[in-house]
Amino acid sequence: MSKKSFRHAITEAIRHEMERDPRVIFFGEDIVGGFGGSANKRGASGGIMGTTVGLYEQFGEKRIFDTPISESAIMGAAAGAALTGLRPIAELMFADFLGVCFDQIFNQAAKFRYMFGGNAKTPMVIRMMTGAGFGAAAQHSQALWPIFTHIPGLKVVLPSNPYDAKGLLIQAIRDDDPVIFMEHKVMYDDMMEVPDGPYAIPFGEANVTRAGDDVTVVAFGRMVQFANKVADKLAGKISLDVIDPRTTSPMDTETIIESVEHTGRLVVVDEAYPLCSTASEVISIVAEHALKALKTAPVKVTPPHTPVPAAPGLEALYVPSVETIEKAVLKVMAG
Amino acid sequence: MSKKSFRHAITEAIRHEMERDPRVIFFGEDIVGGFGGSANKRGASGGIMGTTVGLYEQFGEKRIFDTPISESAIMGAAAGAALTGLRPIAELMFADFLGVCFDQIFNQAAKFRYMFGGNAKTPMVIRMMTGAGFGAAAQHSQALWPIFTHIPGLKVVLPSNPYDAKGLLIQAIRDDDPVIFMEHKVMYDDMMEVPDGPYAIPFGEANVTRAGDDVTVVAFGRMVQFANKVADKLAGKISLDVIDPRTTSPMDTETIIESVEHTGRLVVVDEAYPLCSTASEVISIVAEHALKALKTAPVKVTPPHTPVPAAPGLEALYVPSVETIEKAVLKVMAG
Amino acid sequence: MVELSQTVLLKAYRLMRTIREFESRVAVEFEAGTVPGFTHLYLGQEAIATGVCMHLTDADAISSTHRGHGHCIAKGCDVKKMMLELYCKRDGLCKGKGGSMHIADISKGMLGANAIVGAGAPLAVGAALTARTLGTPNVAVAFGGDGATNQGTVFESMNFAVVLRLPLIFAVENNGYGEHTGISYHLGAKDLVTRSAAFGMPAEEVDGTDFFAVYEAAGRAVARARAGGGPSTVVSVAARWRGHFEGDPQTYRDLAEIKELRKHKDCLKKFRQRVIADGSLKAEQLDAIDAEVAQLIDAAVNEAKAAPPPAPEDLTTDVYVSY
Amino acid sequence: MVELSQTVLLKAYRLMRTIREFESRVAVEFEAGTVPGFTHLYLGQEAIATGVCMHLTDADAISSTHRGHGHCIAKGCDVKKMMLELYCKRDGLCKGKGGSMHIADISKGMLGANAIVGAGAPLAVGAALTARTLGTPNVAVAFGGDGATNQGTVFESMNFAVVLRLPLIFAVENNGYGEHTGISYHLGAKDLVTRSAAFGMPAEEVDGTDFFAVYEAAGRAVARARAGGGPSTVVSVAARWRGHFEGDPQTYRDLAEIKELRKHKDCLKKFRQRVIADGSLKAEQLDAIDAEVAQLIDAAVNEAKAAPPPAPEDLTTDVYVSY
Ligand SMILES: Cc1ncc(C[n+]2csc(CCOP(=O)(O)OP(=O)(O)O)c2C)c(N)n1
Ligand SMILES: Cc1ncc(C[n+]2csc(CCOP(=O)(O)OP(=O)(O)O)c2C)c(N)n1
Ligand SMILES: [Mg+2]
Ligand SMILES: [Mg+2]
Repeated sequence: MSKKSFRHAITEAIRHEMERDPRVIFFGEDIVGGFGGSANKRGASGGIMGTTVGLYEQFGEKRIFDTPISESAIMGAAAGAALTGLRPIAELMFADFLGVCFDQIFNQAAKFRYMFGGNAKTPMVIRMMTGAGFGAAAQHSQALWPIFTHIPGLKVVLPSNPYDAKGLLIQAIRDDDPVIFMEHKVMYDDMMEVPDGPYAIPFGEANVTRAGDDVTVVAFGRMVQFANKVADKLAGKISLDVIDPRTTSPMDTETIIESVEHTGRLVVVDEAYPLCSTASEVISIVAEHALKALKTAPVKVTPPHTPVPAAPGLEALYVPSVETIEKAVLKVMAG
Repeated sequence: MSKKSFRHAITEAIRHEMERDPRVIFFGEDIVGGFGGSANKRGASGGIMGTTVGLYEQFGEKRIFDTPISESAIMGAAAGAALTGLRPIAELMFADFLGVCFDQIFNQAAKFRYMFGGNAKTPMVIRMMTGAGFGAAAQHSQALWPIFTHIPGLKVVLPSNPYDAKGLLIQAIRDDDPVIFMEHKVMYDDMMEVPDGPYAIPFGEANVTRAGDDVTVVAFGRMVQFANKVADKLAGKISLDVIDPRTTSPMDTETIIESVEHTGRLVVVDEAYPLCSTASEVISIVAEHALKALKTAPVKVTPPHTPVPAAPGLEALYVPSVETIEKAVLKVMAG
Repeated sequence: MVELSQTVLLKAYRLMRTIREFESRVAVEFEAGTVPGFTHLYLGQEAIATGVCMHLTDADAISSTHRGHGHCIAKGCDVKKMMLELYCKRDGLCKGKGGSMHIADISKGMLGANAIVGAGAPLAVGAALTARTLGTPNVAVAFGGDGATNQGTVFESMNFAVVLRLPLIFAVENNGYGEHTGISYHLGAKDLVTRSAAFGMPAEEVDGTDFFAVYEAAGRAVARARAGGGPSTVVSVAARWRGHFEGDPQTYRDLAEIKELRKHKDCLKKFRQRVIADGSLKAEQLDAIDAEVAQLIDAAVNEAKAAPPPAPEDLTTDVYVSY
Repeated sequence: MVELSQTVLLKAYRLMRTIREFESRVAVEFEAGTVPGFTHLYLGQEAIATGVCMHLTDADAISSTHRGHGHCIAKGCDVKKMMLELYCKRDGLCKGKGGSMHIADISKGMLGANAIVGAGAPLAVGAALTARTLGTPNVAVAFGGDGATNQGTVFESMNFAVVLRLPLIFAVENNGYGEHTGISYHLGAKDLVTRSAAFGMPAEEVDGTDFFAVYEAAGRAVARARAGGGPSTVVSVAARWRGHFEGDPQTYRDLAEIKELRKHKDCLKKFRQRVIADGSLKAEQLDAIDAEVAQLIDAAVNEAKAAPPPAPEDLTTDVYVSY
């Protein structure tokens, strides 16, 4: 056990599983670096965000390699390899790039098992960076997990801290279904105590990060950190039950419903676009299954229905914040 | 005014607008037919579903033409043409094909206006077939409108009858924003009185297809027909207020909220996958804005979280039906 | 040209005849309304799937297309279970959930018909990657039509396979049309071979109605791949005897063309003439196969018609391994 | 070789110098932390955008890439408004909502930098389609990198443009790398010209650090397109002087390479030497431009730093024309 960054937690998860299972391979664009470069040094970079440093040296280019900029081929290669016995990890550098390869994910990998009558499995993980906060603007800052969550056949993971990142990624690699693993780009430097050995965190089990009685706050990914801050800030005045579902598919609806039955109030915090979203899904679940428990109308804290702006000032307004979450909490208390 | 099929209504809308505005062009795969064929007869087919018969003969190949099987190029060509002064209609034969061209739709066309600070417009329509009912299985039967609805910058239209199809498609072509126009494949033969001349139905204005007092039923696209049947069947016993939003983005939340405030009960019927869906969105809107009005928990009638099965028997169970809608209505009345 | 053994020749004929009979019967049954869904027949292209797949074992993988029945049969899928699947019955290859456009049998290395044009190529890249990773001598074949070659996924797969030197064969079937559109329109390049070769791999074109031509070219490509020589493309030129899908009136086509095809471009006729002429097989041997296959298909259809559909609870199973 | 007028030569030099100065200053300011977001500089490739865009009018359109500042400048975008946009200020070309990776000016025919690799090509197809439809003599240019040529969208666009005989030029910039990956690895083909030509269009390769070579090749391609001769590809070979983005430590690269580039592959140096040597321009003329440009960029940066950011209410405007 030692303090590790989110980045390092990711690397360790991949390393453990590649050590454990020779069928695990890993490929994507620039995850190794130096293929074809003038320094003639494969392994030169270890990923745009440094999440894969050292893996090439350990596992060699049969098991970890770079690819051309051809995301459909990458995702299809992962799906085809998974169908035929490997357990690939494929990197889609930014979630925003799903548009050039979505078919291989949602019509192929996600549907094989069903279309083939259960006579196939597709154990693969697609890692990708998500989220706003770096001023990377409309095509490099999106959340997009509602789109993956919408698709039957996919599992969707949103870690909110280094400990969860490691345990959930190990579970993702061991899982027999296609898993979308989404890493918030602003969190890579987050530090936390993380065990040195491998451990798996099961999917569909929410983490209650703050226990409380007055308001249920369901928050996703990076938003869990903000929700926790609000809980700490309001402690003594208003008591928040902060729920981090950790996976949006499967979603731990039970924990959410139980909490709302206890608190009677709900705030949902999500960085994704607001319409047909994970935030809407949570509110809908609660309305269907715990309507009578709701003392006041639930409140959604999400960005507006707009693309992500480039200007840092606008971006800061765009993403939910401690302030907007606190306001929502006060509103459901008052309402 | 005369009885016209949904198919014919679509053709007329395109014809009117191509007559009215020389900047309207139309292209896609096999919408004309016969390009390169041994019959040497361009205009031979008029589309896989016959929605474009006669248009080639009238407008010629500068304004309507077939393309290679290259959906990214098709959608990008439409977006680029729209940016530079045309008003293209592009056909994506089946909504299910969005996976090979989604980037051009969601990252390009949808975002230009915002990314370019309002100094651009992208007036284009993407027509596509949707829905189950033909035994076309998992990759040719999907609804997918929640995905488009999720994306800021797109407008999404789901006509439920021939009259609306014509008026909404005319509006779509005249509209200055990118519009996703989704035609349910089972409805092409539906007949209805449709005016001969052009008329536009504004977006974001729901149609109340049955007025009632006991239960609000919000239904999308083809599901409106089923909801109407249930309303007629229960008439005299339970009075349904059936709402057809007609566009899911923008969504006429006002009409929905007013109705629920009147009835106190809500059933949402949608053919799309259930998670992060239009059905969840409607329930979420009502829970946020009319919680106190709800006498009983709202009920969602959607397919299960599974791909669309091939077997006709399973497909019939998969899609919401008059029976499952009726059951939901009885449930909210009892609950 | 290599001499082929009687066993090989008889197998080739049986496969082609089985595809012919299977598809001809599906055409009849589809028109009679007994087969649900959409279906695209392989009639006229039998020699291609056969000539390619006869080089493969169950450990080799193929990815297929919307026009996949022929690939299934050639790859060794059980014909009765295939028919059950076309009828969407519970005991079909995919429990009736896949149907004609998703028929698959992973145990036979058949990774599925595919209703998305061009989607099979990346999947075959993946299967070839499995072979490379595990160090097996296996290869993968990506079947695809002339129309599909204009899909970005196919181009990406070609470059990708060359870069990684994967044991992969692009088996392109040029049947002259993608739906209602002829190749003389949809292809900007001089031809498919030149364009494929420009991606950096060997490519050749053969008569796709001549089993021997396909067999030999595919043999070269498969041998090269197994030997670590990387990917190649084999373009087989044939023609579609039917409409794009069953029910297509083919208004875009000169229908006299099809009569000519059946007369002069019938792979079975050509095969029969040649093997009888050169004395490698006797007419009676072929006739016997014809009779057996006819019976097999008839039995398959009868069984499929009588078989039970999936149970209602099957609707929600097989989405995930666990959830 | 055509003689170029003084006006043309001076314009070319000014554009290249403006790009050089703009990007060099952005590098400095980025390191100082005053520029927000990600940014990718065009240093080393100035002659390419310039050589191509000097054949274009405002009515012609270009689509660009993540490395788009050079294209903007060459296409005539206002440099001060560009700098304001890089600083994400309210009066920037895109009101500060686009930033470096989405900078655009439709009125100048600049259809936007683009943060999705390969996404610009289909958009240029669209602009060329507009020209064809309206019967104007306009052309479109799709700028794109060597890495981008492996993206399916680019291949699709090439075939599409040939099929429709569109007035389109694929201006491929081979700077040797896609991010951390060299072209000797990512390209399976012999070279980019062969592969592009195989799509059915004229293609040629030129030295992208030689303005004259680019200018002439692009001139042929543009003239062909305007005359109805359809699309073509011009591959310009240059090299990236900086990391992929600012802040990239370039561990994958021999950094001595860059020194060599600056010495021997500097398009400005080469241009200056040549025009002075052959007597077409005088050193003082060029020096004067250098001074003016330096002043312009300095003023642009100062203005940009001082300018107001977008207002909070700008967050939700410009999503739709109407909603
Ligand atoms: C991505 C995608 N685009 C379009 C279609 C519709 N479609 C189905 S088959 C087909 C033609 C395919 O032509 P080709 O590859 O030549 O195969 P063939 O039908 O001739 O066997 C088309 C356009 C599809 N299924 N998927
Ligand atoms: C679809 C997509 N894939 C990957 C990326 C990440 N990415 C940004 S630039 C780049 C390299 C592009 O290389 P090239 O086309 O040669 O352009 P250059 O950077 O050399 O100008 C990559 C992989 C992206 N932005 N979009
Ligand atoms: Mg074909
Ligand atoms: Mg490059």
